[in-house]
Amino acid sequence: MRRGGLRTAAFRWVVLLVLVVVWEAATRVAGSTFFPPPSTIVTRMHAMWFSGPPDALFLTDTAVENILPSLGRMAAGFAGGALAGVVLGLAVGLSARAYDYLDGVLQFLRAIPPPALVTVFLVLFGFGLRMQLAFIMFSIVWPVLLNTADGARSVEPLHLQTSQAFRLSRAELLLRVVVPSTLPKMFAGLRLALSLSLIVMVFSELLPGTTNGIGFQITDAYSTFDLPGIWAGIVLLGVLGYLLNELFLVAERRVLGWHHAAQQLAVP
Amino acid sequence: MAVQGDRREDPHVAHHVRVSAQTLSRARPASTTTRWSRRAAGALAFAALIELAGRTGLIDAEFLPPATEIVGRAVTLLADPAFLGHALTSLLAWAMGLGIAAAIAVPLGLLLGSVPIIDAAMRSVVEFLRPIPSVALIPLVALVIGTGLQLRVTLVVYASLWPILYNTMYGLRGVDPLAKESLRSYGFGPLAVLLRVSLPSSAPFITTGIRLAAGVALILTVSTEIVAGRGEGIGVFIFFAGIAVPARMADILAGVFWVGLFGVVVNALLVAAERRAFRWHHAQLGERP
Amino acid sequence: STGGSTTASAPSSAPANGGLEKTEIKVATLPAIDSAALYVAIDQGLFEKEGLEVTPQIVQASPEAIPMMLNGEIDAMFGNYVSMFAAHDKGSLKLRILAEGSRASPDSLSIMALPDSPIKAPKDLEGKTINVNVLHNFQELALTQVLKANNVDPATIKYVQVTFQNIMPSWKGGQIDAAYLGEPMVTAATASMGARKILDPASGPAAEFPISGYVSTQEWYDKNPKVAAAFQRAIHNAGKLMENNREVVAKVLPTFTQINAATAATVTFPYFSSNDNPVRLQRVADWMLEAKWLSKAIDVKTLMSPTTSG
Amino acid sequence: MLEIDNLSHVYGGGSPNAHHAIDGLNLSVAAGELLCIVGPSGCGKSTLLRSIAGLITPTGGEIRVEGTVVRQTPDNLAVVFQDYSRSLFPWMSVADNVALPLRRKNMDKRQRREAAHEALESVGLQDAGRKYPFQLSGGMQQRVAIARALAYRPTLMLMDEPFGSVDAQTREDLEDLVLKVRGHHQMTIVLITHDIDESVYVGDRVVVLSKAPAHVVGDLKVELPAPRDQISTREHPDFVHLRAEVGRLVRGHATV
Amino acid sequence: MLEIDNLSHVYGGGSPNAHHAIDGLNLSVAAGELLCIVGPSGCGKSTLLRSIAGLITPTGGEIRVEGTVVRQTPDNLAVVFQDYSRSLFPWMSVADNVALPLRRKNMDKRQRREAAHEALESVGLQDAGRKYPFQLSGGMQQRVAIARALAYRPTLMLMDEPFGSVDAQTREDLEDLVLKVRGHHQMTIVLITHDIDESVYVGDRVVVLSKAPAHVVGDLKVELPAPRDQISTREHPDFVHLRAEVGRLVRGHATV
Ligand SMILES: Nc1ncnc2c1ncn2[C@@H]1O[C@H](COP(=O)(O)OP(=O)(O)OP(=O)(O)O)[C@@H](O)[C@H]1O
Ligand SMILES: Nc1ncnc2c1ncn2[C@@H]1O[C@H](COP(=O)(O)OP(=O)(O)OP(=O)(O)O)[C@@H](O)[C@H]1O
Ligand SMILES: [Mg+2]
Ligand SMILES: [Mg+2]
Repeated sequence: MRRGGLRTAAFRWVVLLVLVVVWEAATRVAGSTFFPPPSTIVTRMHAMWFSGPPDALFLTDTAVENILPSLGRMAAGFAGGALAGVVLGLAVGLSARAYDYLDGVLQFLRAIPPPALVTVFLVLFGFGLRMQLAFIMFSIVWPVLLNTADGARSVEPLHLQTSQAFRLSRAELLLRVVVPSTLPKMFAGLRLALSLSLIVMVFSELLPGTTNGIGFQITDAYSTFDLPGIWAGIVLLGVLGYLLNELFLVAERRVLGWHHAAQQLAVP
Repeated sequence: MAVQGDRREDPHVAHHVRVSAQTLSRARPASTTTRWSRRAAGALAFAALIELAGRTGLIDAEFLPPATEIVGRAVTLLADPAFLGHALTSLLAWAMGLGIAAAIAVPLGLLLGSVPIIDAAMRSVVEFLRPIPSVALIPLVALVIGTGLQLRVTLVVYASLWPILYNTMYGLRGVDPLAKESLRSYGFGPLAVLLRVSLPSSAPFITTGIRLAAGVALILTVSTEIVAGRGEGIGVFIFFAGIAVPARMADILAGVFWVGLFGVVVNALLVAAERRAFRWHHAQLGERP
Repeated sequence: STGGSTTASAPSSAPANGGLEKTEIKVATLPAIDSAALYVAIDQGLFEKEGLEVTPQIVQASPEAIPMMLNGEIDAMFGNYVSMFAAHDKGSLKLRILAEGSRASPDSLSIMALPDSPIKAPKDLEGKTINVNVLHNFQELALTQVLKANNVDPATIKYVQVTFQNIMPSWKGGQIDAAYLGEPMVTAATASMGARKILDPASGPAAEFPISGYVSTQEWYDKNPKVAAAFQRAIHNAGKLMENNREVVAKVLPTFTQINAATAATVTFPYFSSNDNPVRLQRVADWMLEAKWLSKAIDVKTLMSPTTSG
Repeated sequence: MLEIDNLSHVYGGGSPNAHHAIDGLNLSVAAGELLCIVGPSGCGKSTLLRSIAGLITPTGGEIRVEGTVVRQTPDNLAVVFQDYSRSLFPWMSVADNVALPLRRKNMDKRQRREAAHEALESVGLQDAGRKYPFQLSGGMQQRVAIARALAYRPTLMLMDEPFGSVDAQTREDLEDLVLKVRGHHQMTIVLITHDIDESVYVGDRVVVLSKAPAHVVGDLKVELPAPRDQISTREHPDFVHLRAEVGRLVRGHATV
Repeated sequence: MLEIDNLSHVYGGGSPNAHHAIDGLNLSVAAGELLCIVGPSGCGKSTLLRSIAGLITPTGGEIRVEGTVVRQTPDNLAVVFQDYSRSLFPWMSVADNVALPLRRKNMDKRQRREAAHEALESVGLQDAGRKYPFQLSGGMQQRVAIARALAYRPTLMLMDEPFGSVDAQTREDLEDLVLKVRGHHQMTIVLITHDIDESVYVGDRVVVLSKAPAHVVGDLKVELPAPRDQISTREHPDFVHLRAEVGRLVRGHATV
């Protein structure tokens, strides 16, 4: 098991390394200013963010002023959106009544392109952090909500009947039966929402009143057509996304251990 | 102790417990009329909220016009051939984007979810690509494949790929191993097991992914049009309404209204299709087919 | 002034298709008053007279047009110099300026305050928040110079990026202290909200500040020198036409902007250039260098062609 | 304790493939009684059990538990489902599965854990508490389900073929366990089984159902000396006689 | 036909709660033989069966089917799982469930449908073909799983407590059905059961396993006159004797 895990991890890195080498070669041959080679991008990233003093973990001021606020926004937005998605998803998934009342409105809101609502958000929340958080939450809540609702609706009927027969209280039913059996699907939604929150964080930094952030740096680079700058931002987002995803998977493995173990029964 | 004892005797609490258990087992589904009137009530309440916010001056009506005004404007837009042209263009981009995304993501998800070696090889690449925002990609995509419909469709595909991909992968993981073993024991190969067991059994979850993606695709279509659209599209319509002085908020929100309504209709259709295709799933769960 | 030796040289009003490398070109423009010259030239048949058929492509912001130009979807574009110089400086684009476009005229740009605002004079702007369309662009560049000239420390100003449609709500909501407006918003804000003008960012050192122009890539220019010359003439001729004739401008505005005929009749127009002048453009590049937005100096003259109209 | 009046149930009523599972079934069970139900496969036994537990609403007739009409699950009731493996919660350890219903009782955590351990011990699974259900064999899972019901100490216990997956020896031990528990805690037990010997051995009464739609075709009082004993009881002439009697009744309604 | 050499299996090897399920088990089954396996609950019978079917890779020893070592599922094999309800596909009608494996055979659609219908008829479910599994009772689902295996006409059939959920009469009929089918189609059958009478009645040989880790503790040849008959065979003195013998062996290794 463990050794197999190590081997796949090594394999993944080898694949990645090969791809980066290919990318480097291809961009060098093509020589397009739009596609700088990865080495250029990395140099730029280093100069921009990671050439700081050791006591600041090598972060430059630019990094501290942009990356950290971005991550903070993202984390807060993700937490809020995920919580709202889980709560609403459970409500909609469990109560036919709540579903009926909310379904139409939620589906309506889900389809709305947030950029069209910037003015409304602005009027409601004002500039800056509050608006950005609202924006992130509004965008990421849907995958969590839909997947949670779906999961809550498809709890094994015999589990519900068992709970009912033993007269579990509403809270116990929810906490010990419905939520655990919804978890696998909920996690699919959360994982989507996590990467989405990174994306929407960038979007939110295009909003009026933004003065820092990774997204802000990307747009800034974009408006002056600083291609290595854009690429540096893109790669940083990729790396962050990758790391966050790995973190997420660790959490998932802890929470869904039973699920994975039970699934491994079948030889792949 | 006493409190706990009281709690157990409290008929009110007991009643609640029963209600919740009943709801969960869906013993008594409400009639269709009740359900639709509830939906209507929900929508009306939402509209009333907007109406009130505007009328009472809670929010400056210049920036959030009352619901009646928005809907009124939305209705008159229907008679505007220019708007219909915009709508049609967006619809096309949406449909193409979603279709292509599904055609790529489902097979890819099946592949990643069932062949560990490919999963291992692709995982890191996928995870690096996933968090790249489409806005950041616009100039690059525009440079490589040009602007116009293909730009929108590419971005829509890129964004709506993920919900389907992830839901397919997670769906595969939830397949009962014993069901797979059953088929395997009859000598069926991995492909047959995939197609005959894993796919149907995770199909309800995959379609949830498609439903999610349908919403994402819609958002991306219109957003891309707002940010970088040329020519036609609801997003272009919204963009131009926004740069007028003063901004034509009623137009913007009327456009939003139609987008939202379209989202509701698409979702309802997909849910109906799901219920039809996966009757076994819903019937088994005790829902009325 | 003329290119090839065997083909007939192109006089100021060449016959249709006379020796042009191509006759149909696409030009990206913005849905803003500044791009009016192109539309006037089309409307008045000035391109036709040069043997050109020009199709405008409206984009929402000029950086978007750069990839289109690089992959050949369009031939030229209308863009603001600050963005263009920055792109040129970064090496993303080998810039060629085909013709000057617009310059700020008095009152076409304005720093404004709401009637009840404590901001009365330029000095009151210190430490205040002001919107710009895009950060690090011509708005800041010009205002910085004007503030200096007015003894205001430009470093104390906090700029926030606010898209066009959100300026009004942010302003009314108190998110920005003073609004940096262009036309037609200046007119609208004065008329409907009683907003007061605090400062003209295109006055003093920044008077007639060049904002945008028609540009292409050097590569395109090398391939199509005659088209470039013909294009320049048509734009300059349109500029001349527009100098004393509001109506030709007002007539085209509703076709590509969201400005209706009534507003079009009252707004303040920018100056539309009827000739190219490297000296005034050099000012933009120099100020950018001063603001460290450029990594090295740009000699603007080398990017421009001599004026052939006349 | 339990009265069933003219019960009937139709699945999928109205639809073309409606199924009439129970028809006009009458039954009453006294407090403390252990009633065995036997009947052909698919006749409606599980349906009957589900109705008593308030898990489905029968389409006709009435069920009363301790005098009140069953609309929802009555208090102090435990069920061992036929599909035991699906009724265990895969995300909980075996011990947690057993302890879960005890939260409804006034028990603190330690008490719950002890009660769960005791119940698991009584079904021979003292070492399995920390495992997860998927790590157990079929018979072990079934015993976990039984332990869960036993630990709950219900006043009415419904068991649907509870010993179907365990070996002969364990089965006998579990039968005796049920008898013992019933005696100690004054439970009323309704037990569905296909094993005719078993029904006579553990039952105070054996009710035989007809094939679908189910109704009662036989109701035999078992008057064997208490305490029952696996060897002597099964040798008792009344046992042999009763078992033959039940066998005849069931056979008259077989399915194949 | 089937040889098992020094088989052993450890679940969760390496981890602290590893479980040694099978230890040094040897067994060989001749072609056409019907072997019954009995043993205490949780001893490792299902694990053995899964290993033979190639669904798990045992941690030690070797299994050969028709001379070739089992690495994947051998050809022409059918399994009736203990957890029958989960082994049916909920998205297919009963008839489709039964017909599905036949796709591996050279049969057209009509032939498949007919074979499925015939198999369903033989287990008494001729009317259930169009229903979905969840609309069936436990015993009916189990019979569907049996029908699926029968329709497939495997050369080696593995059955894990296949009659656990059906009534006595149906059980006898199914036992006879298995005997009949075996005779007609030259199947080799390995049948796990907890019913000692059953093991002696249907088996050519009865193997008794010890409690975990499982190994063979008894291997009895059943030499009762063929054809077997529910009444006369069970009255045969050899039957009574064998059954007592198996009972003793099993009891020596019980769990509770
Ligand atoms: N996936 C697993 N992980 C860990 N332990 C397991 C797993 N599957 C089975 N076991 C253990 O292996 C032992 C044998 O299980 P198996 O299912 O083979 O028993 P069995 O003989 O079929 O029992 P029964 O008659 O109750 O079905 C049991 O003690 C069980 O706890
Ligand atoms: N959800 C359902 N929808 C339709 N029919 C059903 C449903 N559940 C059960 N039935 C039918 O009702 C009848 C009785 O089922 P039930 O489960 O009560 O039988 P049972 O007596 O418990 O049988 P067994 O001994 O095989 O478990 C069966 O014929 C079955 O097909
Ligand atoms: Mg049943
Ligand atoms: Mg087993």
